[in-house]
Amino acid sequence: MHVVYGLYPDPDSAQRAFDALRGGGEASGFDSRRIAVVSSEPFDGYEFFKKDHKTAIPWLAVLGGLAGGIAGFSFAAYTQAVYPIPTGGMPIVPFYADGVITFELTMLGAILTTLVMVLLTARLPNWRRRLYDPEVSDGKILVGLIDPPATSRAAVEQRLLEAGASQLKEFSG
Amino acid sequence: MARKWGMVVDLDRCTGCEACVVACRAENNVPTVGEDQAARGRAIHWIRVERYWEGEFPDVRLKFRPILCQQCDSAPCEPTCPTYASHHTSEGLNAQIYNRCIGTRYCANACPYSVRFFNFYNPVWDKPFHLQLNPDVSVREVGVMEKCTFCVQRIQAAEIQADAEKRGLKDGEFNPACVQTCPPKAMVFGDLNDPESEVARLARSNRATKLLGELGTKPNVTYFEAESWEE
Amino acid sequence: MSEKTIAQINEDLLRPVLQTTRRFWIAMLFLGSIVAAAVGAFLYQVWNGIGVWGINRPVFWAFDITNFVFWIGISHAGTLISAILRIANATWRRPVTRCAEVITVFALMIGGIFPIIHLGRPWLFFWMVPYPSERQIWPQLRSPLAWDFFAIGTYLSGSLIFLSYPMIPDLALVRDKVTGWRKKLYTVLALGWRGTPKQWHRLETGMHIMAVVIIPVAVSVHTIVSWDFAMAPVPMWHSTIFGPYFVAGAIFSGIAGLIIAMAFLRKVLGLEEYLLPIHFDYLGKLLLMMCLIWAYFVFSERLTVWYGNESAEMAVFWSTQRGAFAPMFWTMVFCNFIIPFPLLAIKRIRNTITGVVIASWAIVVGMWLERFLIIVPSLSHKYLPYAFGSYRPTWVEITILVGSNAAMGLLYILFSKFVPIIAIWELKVGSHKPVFVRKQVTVIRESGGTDPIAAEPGLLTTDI
Amino acid sequence: MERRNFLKVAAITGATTALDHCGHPDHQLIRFIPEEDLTPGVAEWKPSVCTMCPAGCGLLVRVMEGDAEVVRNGQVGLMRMGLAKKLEGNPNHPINQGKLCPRGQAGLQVTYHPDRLAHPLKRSGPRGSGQFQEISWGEAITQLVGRLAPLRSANQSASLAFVTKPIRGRRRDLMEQFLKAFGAPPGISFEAFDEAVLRRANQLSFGRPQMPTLDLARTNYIIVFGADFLGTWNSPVAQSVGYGVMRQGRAGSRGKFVMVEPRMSQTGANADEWVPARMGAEGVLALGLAHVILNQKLRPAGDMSRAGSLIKGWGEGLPEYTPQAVESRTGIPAATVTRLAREMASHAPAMAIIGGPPLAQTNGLASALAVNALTALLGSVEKPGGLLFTPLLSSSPIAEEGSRASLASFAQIQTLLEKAPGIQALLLCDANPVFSCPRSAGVREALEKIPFIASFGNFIDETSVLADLILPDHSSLESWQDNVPESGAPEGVVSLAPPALHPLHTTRAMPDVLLEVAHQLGGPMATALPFKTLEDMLRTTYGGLGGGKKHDPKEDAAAWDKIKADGGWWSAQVQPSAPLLNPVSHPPIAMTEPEFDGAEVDFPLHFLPCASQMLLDGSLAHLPWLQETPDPVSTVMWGTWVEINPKTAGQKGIKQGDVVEVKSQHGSLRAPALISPGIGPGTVAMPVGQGHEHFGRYASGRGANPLAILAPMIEPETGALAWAATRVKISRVGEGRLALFAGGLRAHPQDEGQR
Repeated sequence: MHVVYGLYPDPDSAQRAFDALRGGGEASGFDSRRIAVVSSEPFDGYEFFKKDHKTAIPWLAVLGGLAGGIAGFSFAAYTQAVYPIPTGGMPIVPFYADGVITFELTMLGAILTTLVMVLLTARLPNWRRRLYDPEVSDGKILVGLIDPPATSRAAVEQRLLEAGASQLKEFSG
Repeated sequence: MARKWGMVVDLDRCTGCEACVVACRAENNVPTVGEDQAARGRAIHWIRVERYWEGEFPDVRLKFRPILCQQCDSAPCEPTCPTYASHHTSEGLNAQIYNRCIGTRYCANACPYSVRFFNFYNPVWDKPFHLQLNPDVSVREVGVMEKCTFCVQRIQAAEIQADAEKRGLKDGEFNPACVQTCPPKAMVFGDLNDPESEVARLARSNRATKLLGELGTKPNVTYFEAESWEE
Repeated sequence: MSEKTIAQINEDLLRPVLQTTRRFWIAMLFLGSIVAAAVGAFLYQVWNGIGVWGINRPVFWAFDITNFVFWIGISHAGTLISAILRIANATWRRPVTRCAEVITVFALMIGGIFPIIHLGRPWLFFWMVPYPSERQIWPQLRSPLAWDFFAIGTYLSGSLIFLSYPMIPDLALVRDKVTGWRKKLYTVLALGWRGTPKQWHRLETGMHIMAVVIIPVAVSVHTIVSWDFAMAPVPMWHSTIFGPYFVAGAIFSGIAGLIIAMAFLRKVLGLEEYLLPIHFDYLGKLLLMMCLIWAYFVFSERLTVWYGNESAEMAVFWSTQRGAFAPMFWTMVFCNFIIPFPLLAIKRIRNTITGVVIASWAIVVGMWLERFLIIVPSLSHKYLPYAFGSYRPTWVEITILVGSNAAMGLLYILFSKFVPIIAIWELKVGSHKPVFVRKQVTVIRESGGTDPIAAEPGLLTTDI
Repeated sequence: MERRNFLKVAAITGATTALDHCGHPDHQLIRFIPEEDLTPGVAEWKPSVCTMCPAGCGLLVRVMEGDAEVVRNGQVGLMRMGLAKKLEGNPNHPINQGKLCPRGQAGLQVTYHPDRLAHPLKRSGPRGSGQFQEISWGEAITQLVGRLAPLRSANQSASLAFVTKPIRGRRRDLMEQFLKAFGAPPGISFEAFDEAVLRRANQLSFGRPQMPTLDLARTNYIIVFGADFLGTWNSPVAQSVGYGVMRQGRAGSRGKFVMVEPRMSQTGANADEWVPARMGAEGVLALGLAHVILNQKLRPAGDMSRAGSLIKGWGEGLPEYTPQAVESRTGIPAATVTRLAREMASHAPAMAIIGGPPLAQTNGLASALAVNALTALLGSVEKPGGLLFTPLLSSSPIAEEGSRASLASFAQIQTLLEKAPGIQALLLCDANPVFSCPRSAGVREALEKIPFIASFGNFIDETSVLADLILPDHSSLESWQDNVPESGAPEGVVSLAPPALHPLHTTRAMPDVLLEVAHQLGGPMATALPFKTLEDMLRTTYGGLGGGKKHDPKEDAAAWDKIKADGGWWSAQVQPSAPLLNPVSHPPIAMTEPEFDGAEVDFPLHFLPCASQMLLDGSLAHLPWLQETPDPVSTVMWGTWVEINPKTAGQKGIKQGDVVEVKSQHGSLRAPALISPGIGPGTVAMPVGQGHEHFGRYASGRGANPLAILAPMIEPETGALAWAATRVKISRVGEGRLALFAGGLRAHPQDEGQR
């Protein structure tokens, strides 16, 4: 993968760069999936940050919760039922008591599902070298184009510079 | 029908002599803890004779009440134990599996009768006292809870004997140590599920009361309150 | 505030992580030795038997379970508070959340240790864990102690995740700022975080779900702790009010603990410009509310018991009102209500950090007493007066109590040494959002010119 | 606890038999050939006789096989032998009917006591230092003979004295025959709480110098003056069994029990009515009751019984004992006196018995005679539901027994002390006068002067620590036992049993040692005591019992085996061997006021030492089971206490557990205070039993001994120690500690708050 990118001091310039890459002007624009953005904080409210926000994680969490709950109850009830110990007339499988276990495992299920799903979808952990620039951590916002076509290379670079990048950098790997 | 062991204690007969207390100690390898520990409230008596004062001198009365594990049907101690060390047997006893006990002491807190005792240290028998230890009863280690068993070792011995002789148990064929020794015969032990047994007969009497019965523990020990003299 | 540039924020908040002072080592040594002493005391107890404690028949629980309940209570500071604030999207929470969540995790760890060390045979604690044992040992799931195991397990794992999620970007930040072995360490810890919109978005979604889930868990945890008592037919334990009563008490002591921790960090790490009086003011308001709720619960509990006039319960009741435990009881009322209420109710005092911190200290002490007074008087006055007893702690129990507090300090300082104790990225977000600043100004208007906040630098000069 | 114990217990825990210790030296020990063959794991129940008190209850000993560390001819090793696991009452025995008291239950601990003497000892340090060295039995007996022979040759045989705890039956007779043959005066039977006064009174009133048997099972009304008959007095187990029947054993007729005593005892706690009379005034109350009955003709006054005739003014209807007079002398309301008199007269069979404190007064005999007269008036002597007298078998000469019995321990000890300078040799058997006599009597000082003291006891106590030679006896379970109980059953009884166990230690039965000594002394002694062992002696005495009239050896052998198997012999056919003794003529006695030592102004409080339910008179203080069993009334464990009325305590500023000093004219002691509503403001009570200097690890240096500070007051006619006739004063010393088992005092806790 090859990326040409600029570092922008503030969200507005980053937005300009994003718009510039997406199109307008004479050259046809690029699909937002080909535009790379890296920032040191979330910029909700800026369009360049609105990429891939669709996710089913909340629903998965609910499913995970249900699974955990069912597991919890059957775990408690089953072990009590298969090895019944005399209780002097009290229920062998106590509904309310097992309810406590059920509740806790429901929540645990939801929590763990969320954890796993988030990490998976956010591609974490992943220690391989990928598009990043240490200056990001000083507040700079990275906006760049993935695999710029040789034909319009110059135009892309110019637009990025116009948007307000001090200089352009390249990343390949 | 499975047996259900129970006891009736007639407080009108009880003289508070505490023969039961020593007999229990002798039968069940209950350790002595010494003065210092006793003063710290760590003495172990599976059965004790409670005494309560009423009135002031000279119009003063003193009441005795032997208290041992009430072997409750719905025993508060049982569900509290996280390891099933305290559990219910098929013959209605609140049993304690010493080897399973990890010493949360929760059961002792839950017991309204305070009849569960804890080994705060390892018990010691100065030689040769250990020669007297009853081989039918295991000695309890530090950190485990112990309690009255209705002399379950005697129950089992009698049952095995009866089975070997292909017969049922006779009522009063055997007794726990406390009942066996009680001089005024204040205690009666037997199978509550056998309507013919003396204990079952007495438990039906109109003198029968349960200690702290209002807590819903359904004790299998029944008390006959002391009576007063009328001409 | 946002007149501070990103670079400044980085610099201020990374300082504690990057440079190690002599004060740090002294604190480590001091707290470390206390913790070591406590561990020693515990080993002494294991070797000799739990008889080296002051517990006896009938008072089978005392300091051990008091500490357990107390620390679990403290743990309700963090995750619960920060979750609520996240959902309410109270932006002033930003500098507060992490120090709060850290308290939760460590308090839970410390609290969770007590049920183990209080065992008569601690080396067998794992018998409470459901695992396939060839000896067919299996936990009794009707036992509230087994519930504790599940509840605390869930809450601890939840809180750990809740704490470590939002740490990732900051770890990445540290990664970029350090060199050498630290570089390697933080590279691993940062999990290769970059900061793409997707990662940011998933992070925030995750946090929202977690916030929703963790709140009922937190509530359930302390409810179940209260059920350790409420499930046993012991005078004044067997009560339906215990669940909410304990949860309220937990949050109460939790916030107090959080305030103390924040004040401590503010001084020690020089975070005066990040942990502002306004934060103490808001938390103070929360604390005030909890103070009233707590008083309400205590009153209604006592009133119902007194009205019920059930003989066994009255024995406990009177022992706390005018009996052996009365001095402790009234000290508790003093610490939990009479001192903090005015301090927190009077705005002028609430707005001084000192005032709020004094109230918090009183509350932490008072709440420990409250737990003790729930456990010991009841156990020493059970149904049969013949079996009444009393309790006096030994040096072993006291050492372990002190040690648990030292352990908290130790872990807290260590944490702030390795991770920025204030969520840097959240702060940066805040520094752009004018909302935050407007709030400030309104506060200033309400409180008038003489308001101490007005005197605070960096506030009047905010860009609107 | 140090590691060794940890291992030990860990091992015990795992093992079924308590004896395989991992890594314990036991494993290096050699194993002896067993002396008996037992089936492993199977319990055998062997008969025996309880010797914890003289009541003579029958025992069954649960014997199971186990490994014991023993010494056999100088070699330490492991022996698989029968070990006693549990004691239970012998169900067929007429005295205890299968039941046992706490002290009897604890009898086991005597045999396996760590401080029990395992072999003969001779003194190696200065007297009383407690330094002894082990010697062989041969040497021990040679030494004893070596000391005794010269006395006879120098016909100083009268200078031999023998002091024992009260023992009955053949052991006793053997001892007496030994002394007679030797030419020494009869032995001294010593106990702290002896019943000489009552025996004397019964001899005078009923012609029976014997403790009474109470037919509680059939009585409808019993008034008890001081006698702790459900705890420690007379034959407690037999009496408790009867009491149970009196309470609930008979449909519809629940007997009434009235207790007259100054301090609430365990027995008093069971009374339907508790009457605290002034100390020493019990006799007056009895006569007051008699007055009402006589004057209101509630009983056929016709027969002027011997018992009555002993009381001055009985014939005239006791004019001085009107209820009002009684009220002023006893503190009991006149109305109560009248009511009680009516009740007991109208609820025949009714009886009055006396024992304990009332007899321990200077007017004790008079009080006893008064109560006897009352019982006689109620017509309950030797009648169902009244006082019975156990027929004593001809084999034990009642006259001798009786006359001896009514000699008071204290009187005998005092005569001994007077003669002490002349005494050359003293033999001891489990008697502990140094502990049990007031310090003012100077027993220890006197004994120390005696040139030679030998003790047969199997523990070192305050008296035997003075011994030069110790020849430890078997424990009661290890030797032949016989006892002809003086009371407790309506029928004639012999408790008799062979050894239930093989000896654990290198000990020998005292009777066998005496016989051996007699043989070695030779001459008339050998002929007077022809038997080889106690067993021979028992067999010749009891062998015939239950056999046919004409002594056919086979029948006798069978009968003997039966006796050994049953643990004794008893039969309702046995008639009182000696008929009522010819009345001992005695002038009528006037009920005198009791005298007390110490002026009321300086010593305002009566001092009441009382027998301890667990430790009795202190002779059982060495048993940890009894030490740790809470006293039924005070619930104190492992200690002494001073029982004080809340009022008195309040005046002195004494709180529960504070150490108080109790001071009499003859000494002082310190003990923690127990505030009790069960005692009057004018009295303080203390349990006897603690305060041992030498009595094994569990008793030594524990608590205080109230007997030590008593005044040497005596009941003049019998010379019995009036142990309840001392006045004291108390003062607070400082903080103290009581090991109480009970938390609360009263049943309803809510009161405490609402006051």
